[in-house]
Order: sequence, then structure tokens, then C-alpha cells
Amino acid sequence: MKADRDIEMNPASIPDEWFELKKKDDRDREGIARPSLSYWQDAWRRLRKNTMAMLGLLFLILLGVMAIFGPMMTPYEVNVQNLPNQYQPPSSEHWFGTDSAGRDVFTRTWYGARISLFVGLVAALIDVFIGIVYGGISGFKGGRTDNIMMRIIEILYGIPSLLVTILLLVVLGPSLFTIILALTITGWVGMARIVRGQVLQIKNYEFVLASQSFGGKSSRIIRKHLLPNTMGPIIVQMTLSVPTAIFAEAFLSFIGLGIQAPFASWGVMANDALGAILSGNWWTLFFPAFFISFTMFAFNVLGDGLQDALDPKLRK
Amino acid sequence: MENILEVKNLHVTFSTYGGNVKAVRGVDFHLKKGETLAIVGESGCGKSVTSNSIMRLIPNPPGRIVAGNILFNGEDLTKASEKRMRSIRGVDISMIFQDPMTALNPTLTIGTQLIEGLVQHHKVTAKQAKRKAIEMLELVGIPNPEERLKQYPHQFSGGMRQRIVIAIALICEPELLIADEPTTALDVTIQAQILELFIKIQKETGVSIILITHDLGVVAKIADRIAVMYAGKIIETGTKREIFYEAQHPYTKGLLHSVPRLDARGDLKPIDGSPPDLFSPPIGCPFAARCPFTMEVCDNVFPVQTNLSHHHIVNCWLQDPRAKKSKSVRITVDGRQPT
Amino acid sequence: MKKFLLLLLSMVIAVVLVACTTGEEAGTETEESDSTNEGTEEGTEGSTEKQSDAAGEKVLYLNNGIGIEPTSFDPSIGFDQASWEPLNNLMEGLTRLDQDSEAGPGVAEKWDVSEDGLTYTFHLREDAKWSNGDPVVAEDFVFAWKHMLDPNTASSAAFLAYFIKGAEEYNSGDGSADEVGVTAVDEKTLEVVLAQPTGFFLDVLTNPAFFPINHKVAEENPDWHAEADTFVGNGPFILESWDHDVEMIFAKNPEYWDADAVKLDKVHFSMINDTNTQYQMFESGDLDVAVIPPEMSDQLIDGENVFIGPYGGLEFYRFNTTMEPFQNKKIRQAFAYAINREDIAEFVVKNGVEPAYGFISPGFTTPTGEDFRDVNGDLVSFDPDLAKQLLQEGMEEEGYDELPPITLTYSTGDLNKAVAETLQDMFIQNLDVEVTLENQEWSVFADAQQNLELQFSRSSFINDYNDPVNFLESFVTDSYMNRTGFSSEEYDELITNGKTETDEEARWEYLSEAEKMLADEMIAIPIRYYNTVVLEADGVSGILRHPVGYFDLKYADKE
Amino acid sequence: MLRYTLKRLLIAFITLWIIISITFLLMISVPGSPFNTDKTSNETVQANLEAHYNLDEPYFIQYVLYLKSIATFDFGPSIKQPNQTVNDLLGRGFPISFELGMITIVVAVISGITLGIFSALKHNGIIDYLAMGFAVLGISIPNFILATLLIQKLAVDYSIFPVATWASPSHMVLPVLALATGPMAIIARLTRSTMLEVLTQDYIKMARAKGLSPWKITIKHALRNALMPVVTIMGTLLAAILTGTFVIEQIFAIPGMGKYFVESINQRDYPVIMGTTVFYSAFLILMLFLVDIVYGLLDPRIKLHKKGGK
Repeated sequence: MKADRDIEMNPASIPDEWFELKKKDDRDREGIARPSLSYWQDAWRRLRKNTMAMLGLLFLILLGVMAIFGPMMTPYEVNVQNLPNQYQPPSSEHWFGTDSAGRDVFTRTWYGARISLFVGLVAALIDVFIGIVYGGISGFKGGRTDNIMMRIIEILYGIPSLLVTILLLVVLGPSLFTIILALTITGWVGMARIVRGQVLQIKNYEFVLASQSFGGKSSRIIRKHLLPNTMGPIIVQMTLSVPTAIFAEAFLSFIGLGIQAPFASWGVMANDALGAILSGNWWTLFFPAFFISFTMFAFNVLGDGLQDALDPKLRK
Repeated sequence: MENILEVKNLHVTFSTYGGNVKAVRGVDFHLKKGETLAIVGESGCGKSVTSNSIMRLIPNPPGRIVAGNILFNGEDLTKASEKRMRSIRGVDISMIFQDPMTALNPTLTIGTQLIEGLVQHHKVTAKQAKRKAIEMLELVGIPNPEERLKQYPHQFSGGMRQRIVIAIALICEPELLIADEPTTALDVTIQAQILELFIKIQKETGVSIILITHDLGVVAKIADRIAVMYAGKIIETGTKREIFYEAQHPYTKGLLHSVPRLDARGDLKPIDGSPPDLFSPPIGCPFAARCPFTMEVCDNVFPVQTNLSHHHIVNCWLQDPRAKKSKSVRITVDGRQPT
Repeated sequence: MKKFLLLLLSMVIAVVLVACTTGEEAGTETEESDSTNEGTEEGTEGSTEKQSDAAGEKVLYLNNGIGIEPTSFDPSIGFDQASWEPLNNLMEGLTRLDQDSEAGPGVAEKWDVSEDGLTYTFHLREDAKWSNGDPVVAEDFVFAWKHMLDPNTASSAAFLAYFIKGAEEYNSGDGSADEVGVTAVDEKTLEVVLAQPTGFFLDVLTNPAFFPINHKVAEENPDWHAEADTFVGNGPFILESWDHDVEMIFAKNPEYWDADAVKLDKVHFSMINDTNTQYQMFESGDLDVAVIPPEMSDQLIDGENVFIGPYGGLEFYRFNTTMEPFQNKKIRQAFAYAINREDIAEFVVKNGVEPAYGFISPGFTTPTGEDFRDVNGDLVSFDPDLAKQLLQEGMEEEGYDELPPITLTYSTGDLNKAVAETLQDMFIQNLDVEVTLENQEWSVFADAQQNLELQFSRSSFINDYNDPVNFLESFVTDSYMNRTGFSSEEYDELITNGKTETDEEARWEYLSEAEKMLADEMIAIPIRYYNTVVLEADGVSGILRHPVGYFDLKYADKE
Repeated sequence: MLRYTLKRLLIAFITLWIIISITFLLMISVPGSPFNTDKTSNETVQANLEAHYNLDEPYFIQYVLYLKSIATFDFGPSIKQPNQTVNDLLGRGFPISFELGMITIVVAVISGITLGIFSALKHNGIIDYLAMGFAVLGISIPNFILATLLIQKLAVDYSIFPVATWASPSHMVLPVLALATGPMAIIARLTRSTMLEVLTQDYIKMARAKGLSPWKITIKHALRNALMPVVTIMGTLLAAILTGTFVIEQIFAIPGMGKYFVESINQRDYPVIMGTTVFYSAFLILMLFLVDIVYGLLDPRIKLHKKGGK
């Protein structure tokens, strides 16, 4: 870009023909400076510019791919033991080494990814579902219904969720199903509050009122106004609740209420291998811990990126 | 009268992810003691950037004054240290912001916000500061000032808040007051009150004012001189009279026609199109794309300055003798305006 | 040269001391006078140390077992390792395990046994005193034992006293306290009448459940045992302070009759129940004794400061014979032969444990002086081919085309889980049988196992007293410990004989038969024996760790 | 204000009552009796024990008895430690957990806010990246791994701090560090983003236009406003720290309530589980209540009586 574009030419040297009025047709060349993008295209455009968020997204996609195909890349079965072969450091045979029962850590890591991601995603999706239904009804209906529903939320909000989760698992016994159940039983409250807040806010936005008064179709209102404005915060909240669930599961495995053997989530694998800090069999702890941390990290930066990208107020 | 402020060839650039935005591109103007200069233009034309530059309040990064001088009483503010600037801000030059709803910190009492500048710059006792604060509130017309000092911004109406903001700006008795769209966020009735206040204050204190606005009604009321900005450049300056009745630049004319006036006949005539993208501003006249009288030259060369009178300066090729000779131009300009 | 002089001096003192004690004991008859002598010898050593180490106090830093707060220091209530290990050092029963892990004199200096083996008369030491200065009297034992048997006390340990006449009846609510065969003949003489002859009764008495209670103190303050201020003991140490869930500090008990034998001035019991943390504290020098985290076993087990000793106990898995397919003996055997115990011991449990090819752990000496384990030999082995064949035969017998689903249940715990996972894998690889794993919290698990709700479940057994019958009697019909649905008159009879037969050789023969029968029926699969493995810091010595019984710091020393 | 307070109190009590009921319901539906030990105890003995703890009464009676005892702040005896009442355990454990929790929250808040402010002031600078990298790392590592790592490195390998227990200030460093890192990171990120938002506000520009020093602007104008979101998440953070203590107290052998809670779960010690749960909840609810009030004090715009409907 030339910095001195607007340098003044010697006015005398300007040809006289330049001082004729231009025809109208020639003048529409300004065109549209920026193609008008839909909300999602625009969000995606802005997300792409955020390097960290894109790295996070890339990591998560890779993780998903590896969770599906990772175990197929080795000749080892996830649960088959080879006791004399225990605690082998990483090598060309066992890329991530072997654990206390001589099982291949690489294979187990991806099985663990399946379970951890499953717990995280399902718990988050259920949260979203209940949250949208509850928060949506509360926000839309308003008035007395809203009042009562919000009182209930307020009451539930005070309940320390992890305590209830622990109690529930003590009673029901830990399994994939009960862990997800226990995590969601109080987890949706936050989501419901967010959805309700958004719905309430948008319901009163002038543009919604306006398009209603112009006889706008409700499907159009929902698609054009409600979805973009509520989905943003919901998606951002989801990117936070997935790793929270994964973390909670890891915490539960520390106090002995994690997924049960022979299944192993990352949390269980890490907890089982805590002694590796003492013994120097670092690979048994490092890989599950690394993936827990990095997944958390990736979801966090992606969440931050999405928050910026999806915020309609920040739309340039 | 001497110039209290001279801005010469000011260039301000913001670097963003998308590239450099040249928000201000060579602005020149001056201000005399006790004078009110209005800078008008559409939003995004660089008015606020110019005024913030004078206060050196451009966030850096991303903003940067790349060239030019700002002479305040002969001192070049572009070269002043941050410490020196702090001693000027609030004391010699004050500023009033657009939205009185957000310009006051919601968590502090207005008393605190009033006197903190005073306490910062002058060694005054709490008692003196309070007395001065009450005096200022009285000046700007807040009833029961003593009680009001203890209250929080949310306990005031918008107009009241703007009065407080003005009081804050004036408490150290500055020589220059920059008012950035001081009435935009207010109701019309309140607007009038605030403008009256400005006039009253200027009469009482003799402060010089730079008024930044896009509202020509406001300008008509209190400005001595007017500078019209478009896309980072000043395209026409002149006295109030010269601009309102003898405007030469098509943009200025367009601006005047887009204001509803009781005495004007006919329809409102909005200006078509939107200002150019300042990421890569046009080489020639920035208004060329929207101008009804665009010539080939407008697209390629920025117009030279034409001094129509001592004050009245315009940057437009239509003032060039060659354009005046051109048949097509003469017919269109002198005849009916094309739409 | 200096050392030699010290040694000489200490020997002189020792001789004087021995002379004194023997003088006092002159004319008394003790069945096991050997150990008495040994005790006094230790006493002299103690005084030697004291003089040579006058500079500073000897303080030993321990973690209390697996690092938890004692349940209770009421001997009848604290029925677990965390309570009884410290209690064994704060109190003393009629008998006390000596350095050879045999029951020697404790508070009882000597005792007489009647011809029929039913009546024991204990003669209490004149100088046995409580830490508050009261003499230990026969009434203290009567009080303590009846307290234990009182149904209202709800002591879990009460069954240990069922050898005593009238004890079971009183404890079950069918009899009265007066009918229990314990009487204080005089202040220092206690008479105990048994329900049936019990050869190992003196061993049973070393168990903390049979410790005395200072009845004067207890009658005044039933919560005497709850805090350090009110606790009154009669053992080598006194409870100096007890910061609940944090630390207990023991100090040498000057009132103890054998105080001279005690070398340590203080013992700190901390309560750190994280295996890694307590090991890290050992590493940093904050603890003198620690257990080895499983991951560290390979690196540490051969080290110099590792104490490895036998510990009477067995880890095993129970079949539920009332549930398919384990009603079939051959199928049960098939599972037993499919397990590679060697691998489990070496790679999973580690810490030098021995794989179990029988039920009774090594360390029980027969009347002929041999080890019971050697006499009865290996009763099961690892033989995948035999296992498959047995499974085939068993399935044919039952007419199965395929096995009903099998669930293996274990109580929550890292090691339990690791062993269970290994078993699961071994059944797939060696038997081609898939079993499902399930874990339950301990009390749920115990309840379910008790109620025969589990098909195939983990168990462990730690000996309470030094006799094989302790384990074997678990499987008699209707025993609380049976938990397999197994019932055999023949077996019941073997056990009854194994308990009451007065001819020791014949009695051990019954026990041998009983174990063989258990192995043939294979109602439970032995996995591995327990052992004691601890790290001891340099300079720590003399801690007694018995194969059966609780550890003893009486002779412990630290340089 | 009074009306609002009363209303909040009522809600708090209902929440507490629900927790008590849930706890009770879950506990009675637990299979297994708390009186199982490895060794035999006959049925009479069991029955005696159960009678002693009212476990033989009908559930409804048990429930009423339990509510009654909670109302009188009596959580009953511990089953596994017969000499101890739950009140004893709480009385011993709570001060320690409270100390741990409070030190942690103070450390987390102070360091988190400081970190957040510096990041925001040096937006997109090296300090910002370092601080945020550290913060994200703090959020990402499970605290049980962090705790074990800290012990091995700082206590065992370099002997800078003691390994475990809760005896002197130097004993507190590692557990507080392990527990505070997560919340600190959350606070730092939140402070940074709100600071960045606040710094673009007109009133900050106004303060600069008054010629105030950056330091004064940060402390007086920006910080106070940036703190408000931090206050609103305080309740959540307290809950997180509280559950974090379960892990930290276990690893560092700190005799606080978290240790009792985890042990009681493993031992099925009903009264202790119920007592600690109810106590924890009551404490948290109280804290949430206080947070609401502090928020009201910090932000004069929040009229407490208006906020009830939110």
C-alpha cells in the first residue's frame, strides 16, 4: 500500500478532459465493499482469524478422529494383559509404552478418549437440551410461570452439585450411565439460566417486536433473530461444560467413583498411574494427564474464540 | 486574537488485524481563544479520533499519530511526554464525552468523581475541594448540590449527568474544552438546555471550545466556525455563516440538505451510499463515489485547497477554473441538481 | 576402647538386674520360662541403650497402619488394625507374643491348666500396674471381657471369646453375664473356664480384644478411652497426646512392669492414608517406617531397609455354590486351575508376596515341628489344559452348551481392581470364558456376599490367632463367614474334631483333612498369601511384626 | 433491603431442606448396612447397633428424628468412630478446612486479580501471554496430579517444603498452591477480560481526560468494576475449592472435613455423610448469600430489593 497515495499532483498538469462530469453508468463501480455474509458465515470468518481457537479446534478434531481410529492403528487389544511385559517405556512397538498390566497405553489412551469425550459430550448435550427447554419455556412464557420456574432454579442453584453427584454415585454405584446422570442432574441449571436470560432479552428487542408487528413469521423470527442470539452463548457455555464434565469425571475417579474397570477413562488412567510420579514410569501418567489437560485447554481457547466470534455485538 | 490551538497535517493510523486504518489523513485547523469551532461529519469520519489525538488519548497500540503537529499555546503536544500530558489533561484541556450514561463511573459517588481531578492537580484540602465541587454543580445548574455530591450516577437523569460531566470537565478551569457529541445521547429538550449551558459557560469563563458533532442544529446554535470532515480529511471550513449559506463542497451541501428544517421547502435529500473504506482510502477525492458531480479528476487526484475568503476554505475540484469552464459541469451545477 | 568399656559396664548392670528379677521370681513355675528370661535380657539391653544415648530422646515416627484414625481404643470396640496396632503397645493382655511370635507371659506371670484342658488359672504379676498407678487386678479382666460380651456393647470382636463357657449364650442374649466362665478368684488370680478344650487359647489371649480395662476408671467414666487425658493403659507406652485424625504421641510408660526393656522414649503415629504421600514423607525423612507403593515395589523390594515377613492371611475368591454354574464342582475347579498365581503375585500384587496353592498360609507349625503348608503341599496349580478339560466335563455334566453369564465382584480398592482385571483376562485367555467385573463399596459388598447375592467374589482372611482352624472353621455350615452356600456334614465334623481333639497330632490331622476337602470341593480359589513388607529407615530395629497378631514396639529401637 | 434479605433467607432454607431430604432419601436407599466389618458379628448385635442409631424405625420417623436433630445442630454419633459425634468431627475438621479454604481463596483472589490486571494492562504483550498461558495451564491440570507433582518436586526432590500434614505455615504452602491454582486461573482470566472491557468504557477515558495517573485509574476506576464479575462467580469458586479440598486433604493428610467426608463415604458412615453434606451445603448457601450482599455493596446500582426478581 502506498502511503502517499493522496499526494497532490501538480494541478496544472491535469488534463482538461478530466474535468468533464462522468456519466452515471460509470459510477456504480464502488459496488459492495464486503459481501454480505450470514451470521454463521461471519462467525466462522472471524473464528478462522483466531489462531489459538483454530489450533484448539484442530486438536479436538484430531482427538475425535484418533478416538475412532486410534485403536485400529495398533495390533493390541485394549484390555488384554501381558503381565511380564509391564511398564515398558515408549518404543516403536508400544508408542506410549505399557501400563502396570502390560497393556498398550497408546491403545488405551484412545479408548479412554472415547469414554471421556462421550461422558463430556453427552453430559453437555443433555444439559443443553434440558437447559433450552426449561430456560426457553421460562423465558417465553414469562409472568407467573417464569417466576415459579426461576424460584426453582434459585433453589437448585444453591445445591452444591458435586456433593449431590457424589452422593448419587455412592447410592447408584458408578457406571457410564450413572456418572452422566449424576453430572447432569444439577448441571443443566446454569444452562437454563443462560437460555432464559437470552430469550428474555431478545424477546424484548425492538427488532423482534418490529418483525412481529410487521407480521413476520415466527419461524423466521426464530431463525433470524432467536437462534443467532441464543445459540452463541449456548455454544460457548457448551464448550465450557464438556471439559468440566471430563474434569469432574477425573475428580470422581480420584475418590473412587469413576468409570469402572475394565473401562478406563483418562481420569481413571491418570489416577491409577499417580504413583508414576514416584517410580519414574512417567508415560503411564503423562499421556492420560496430557490429554485431559490439553482437551481442557483446547475447549477453553475454542470457547474464548467462539465467544468473540459469535457475539453479535462484536460483529464488525 | 492568537491561536490557542493549531493542528497541522495530522495523520492518525490504527493497526488492526485487517490492516491499517487511516482514520485521520492530514487534518489542519486552528482555534482562537474564546472561540467555538465545530467539527462536523458523519460517524466514522475521524472527528473523534482528531479530538482524542489532541488529548493524546488514542489507545496505543493500536492507534498512532504518524505525522503532524498539535500546537497548544505553542507547545507541540505530539512530542510531549506522557507525564506532561497528564498535567495538561483536565487542567488546560478538558473533554466531555458523548454518552453521559457511560462517562460516569457507576460505582463512585459523583462527588468523588468531581473532585478527583482537582485533588490530582492542585493541592487543595478536602473542604476546599468540596466547596469548589458545590460551586461547579451550581454553575451547571444542579439543585441541592451538597446532597447530590453523595449520590451515585444512576440516581441522576441523563441531562443531569451531562451537566455533571461538564462540571467535572470545568472544575480545573481549563483553557480549552473539547466536547465530543455532548448532546447526541440526550432528548431534544435536554439538548437545548445543555447548549444554553455551553453558551453561558463560555460567557462566564471564556473557555475555547471544540465541538464535535454530526448535528448541524447544534452547530448552528453555538459555533463560531465550522470544519466539515469527510473520511479523515477536512474538506471545507468557514464561519457559521459561510458554511450554512455559501457552502461550496457537494458533501457540505448534501449534509445541509439532509437536515430537516422548518424553513426549508421540499423533501429531505439524504446522501446516497456510504463513506469509503478507510483500510484503503481512495486516491482522489474520498467523496467522489457519492458525489453527484464526479469528474475524472476527482477519482485520481485529491482536490487542491481553494481559499474563498479569509476563513472559507474548500477542497473540491469544482472550484477549479477548468471545471467552471466545462459545459457539462456548468449546466448540471447551475441548473437543477441531479438526483 | 570406649565402646568396650560401655559394654562392660552395661553387662555388670545387666547381671545385677537379672539377679533382681530372678530373685523376685524365685519359686514360681512358668510354663514358658524361656520367654521370661528373654524379656529380662531385653530389659538389660534397654538400660544399656539409655545410657549410651543420654544425649537425646529416641523418637520413632510411624504412620498408623494405612494411616487412619483408630476406630476406638476401647479394646472391645476397635476391631481393626488401625486401633489394635497402637493399642497393642498401650496395653497388655494376660499373654503377649514374644520375639518368636509365641504366646509368652504378659500380665500373667504364670498359669495352670486343668487336666481336661478346660480350666485356666492365671496368676497376675504383682508389679503389673496401670499407667495411673493402680495395680492391674483380676477384676479388670472380668470387667473387660464381660463388657466385650455384653450384647449392648455390640462388640464385633466378641466371637473371639466364644471359646469361653457361657460367652456365646450371653453375647447372643440367651444367657447372663454371671454364667460366663470368667471369675476373679482373688486380686491377682483369674480363673477362666472354656466351653471345650482349646489348645491355642493362650494365643487367642494375645489378641487386643482380651486386654483388661481398669474397671475403677471405666465405671467412673465410660468414655475413658476416647481421649489421651483419660486413657489408662498398662502396656509399654502411655498415650501422651491424641490429636484426632492428625497424630498420636506415645511415651514410654514408667509404670510398665518391664519398662526397662522399652528403649524408645516417644513414638509418633501420624495418620496419612495416601500411599504415595506417606512414601514421600519417608523419602523426605518425616517418617521412619512406610509401606511401599505398588509402583515402587520393583525398585525397592530388594533394598536393604526393607523388612519382609510372613503375615498369616489369604486372598481368595469365593464361589456361590447356590448359583449357576458354580453348583458344579468341576466348573469350580476349572476356574481354579485357570489362574496363573505366579504372575499375579509377581506382577500385580508385587512386594514379594507368595502365590497361594493352598488355603492355610505358611507359618503354622504342626506338633511334629513341620510347617503345616509343607505337610499338606500344593492343593491346586496353574494348568490351562486341565482347566479346559474340567470345564468341558463340568459343562457336559450340567448339560450346558454355553456357560451362564458370570459376574466377578470385588470391593472397591486399587489392588482389588488390578487383581480382578487380571483374573478376567486369565479366564478369557485360559478358559475362553468371559466374566463381567463389578465393584461395590465395602459394606454393600460385604452385605451382598453375606446374603449370597454375589456369584463369584473376592475375599480376604487375616488370622486372628495362631491356629489353622481359625480359617478352616469359616466354611462350616451356617457360619457367618461361610458365604458360599457350601454345607457338608463331613466337613463340619472334621472342624469340630479339629477344635476339640485334645491329642494335638490327631487334631492337626483333622485340620489337614479339612483343607484337602476344601481344595477338592474348591468352593473358594486361593490366590495369594499376605506378607508384611515395610520400609524402615536406617537405624530402626527391633519392631516385632508377627505372622499372626499385632506389631509390637516394646523392643523397638532407633539410633 | 430487609425484605430482600428475608426472601433470600427463605430460599436458602428451602434449598437446605431439599438437600437434607435428598441426602436422607439417598442414604436410606443405600444397600448395605454400615455395620459390616470383615469379621462376624451376629444378628442380635447388629440389631442392637441398628436400634441404637434409630435405623430400625420406619423411615418417616427416622426422617422426622433427623430433621429434629439437625434443627438442634446435633448430627448424632459417628457409627464408625463410636467415641465421636459428627459434631466432634465437624468441630475438629471445619476450622482446618476453613483455614485451608480461606487462605486458598485469598491467595487465589489476590494473585488471580493481580495477574488479570497486568495481563489487561499489557494487553497482547509478553506478560499477557505468559500470564494467560499460566492461567490456562492452571485450569487444565487436574489438582490431584498437580498436588502429587508439587510434593515430589518441591518437597521430596528439593526439600523446600514439608511433604504433608497441617502443622506450620510452611506446611500450608503446597496444599494451598495445589488448591488455589485452578480458581486463580479462572479469576485471572475473568479479571483480564472484564478489565479489557472496562478499560474501553467512557468513564475510564474520562478519568484519563482528567489527567489521573494510570495507576490511580486502574485502582480506583477499573478494578472496582472489574471485580464485580469475580464476586458473582465467588459462589461457584467456593464450591469448587470446597470439593477440591476432598482431594487435597486426602493427598496432604490434612485432617479437615474433606477427609472425613471421603472416608465416611467409603465406610458408609451415614451420620457423618449426612452431617458433612448438610453442613457443607449450609456453609455454601450462607456464602452465596453473603456474596449476593457483597455484590450489592460493591455495585450501588444493584438495588437489593429489585434484584429478587432476577
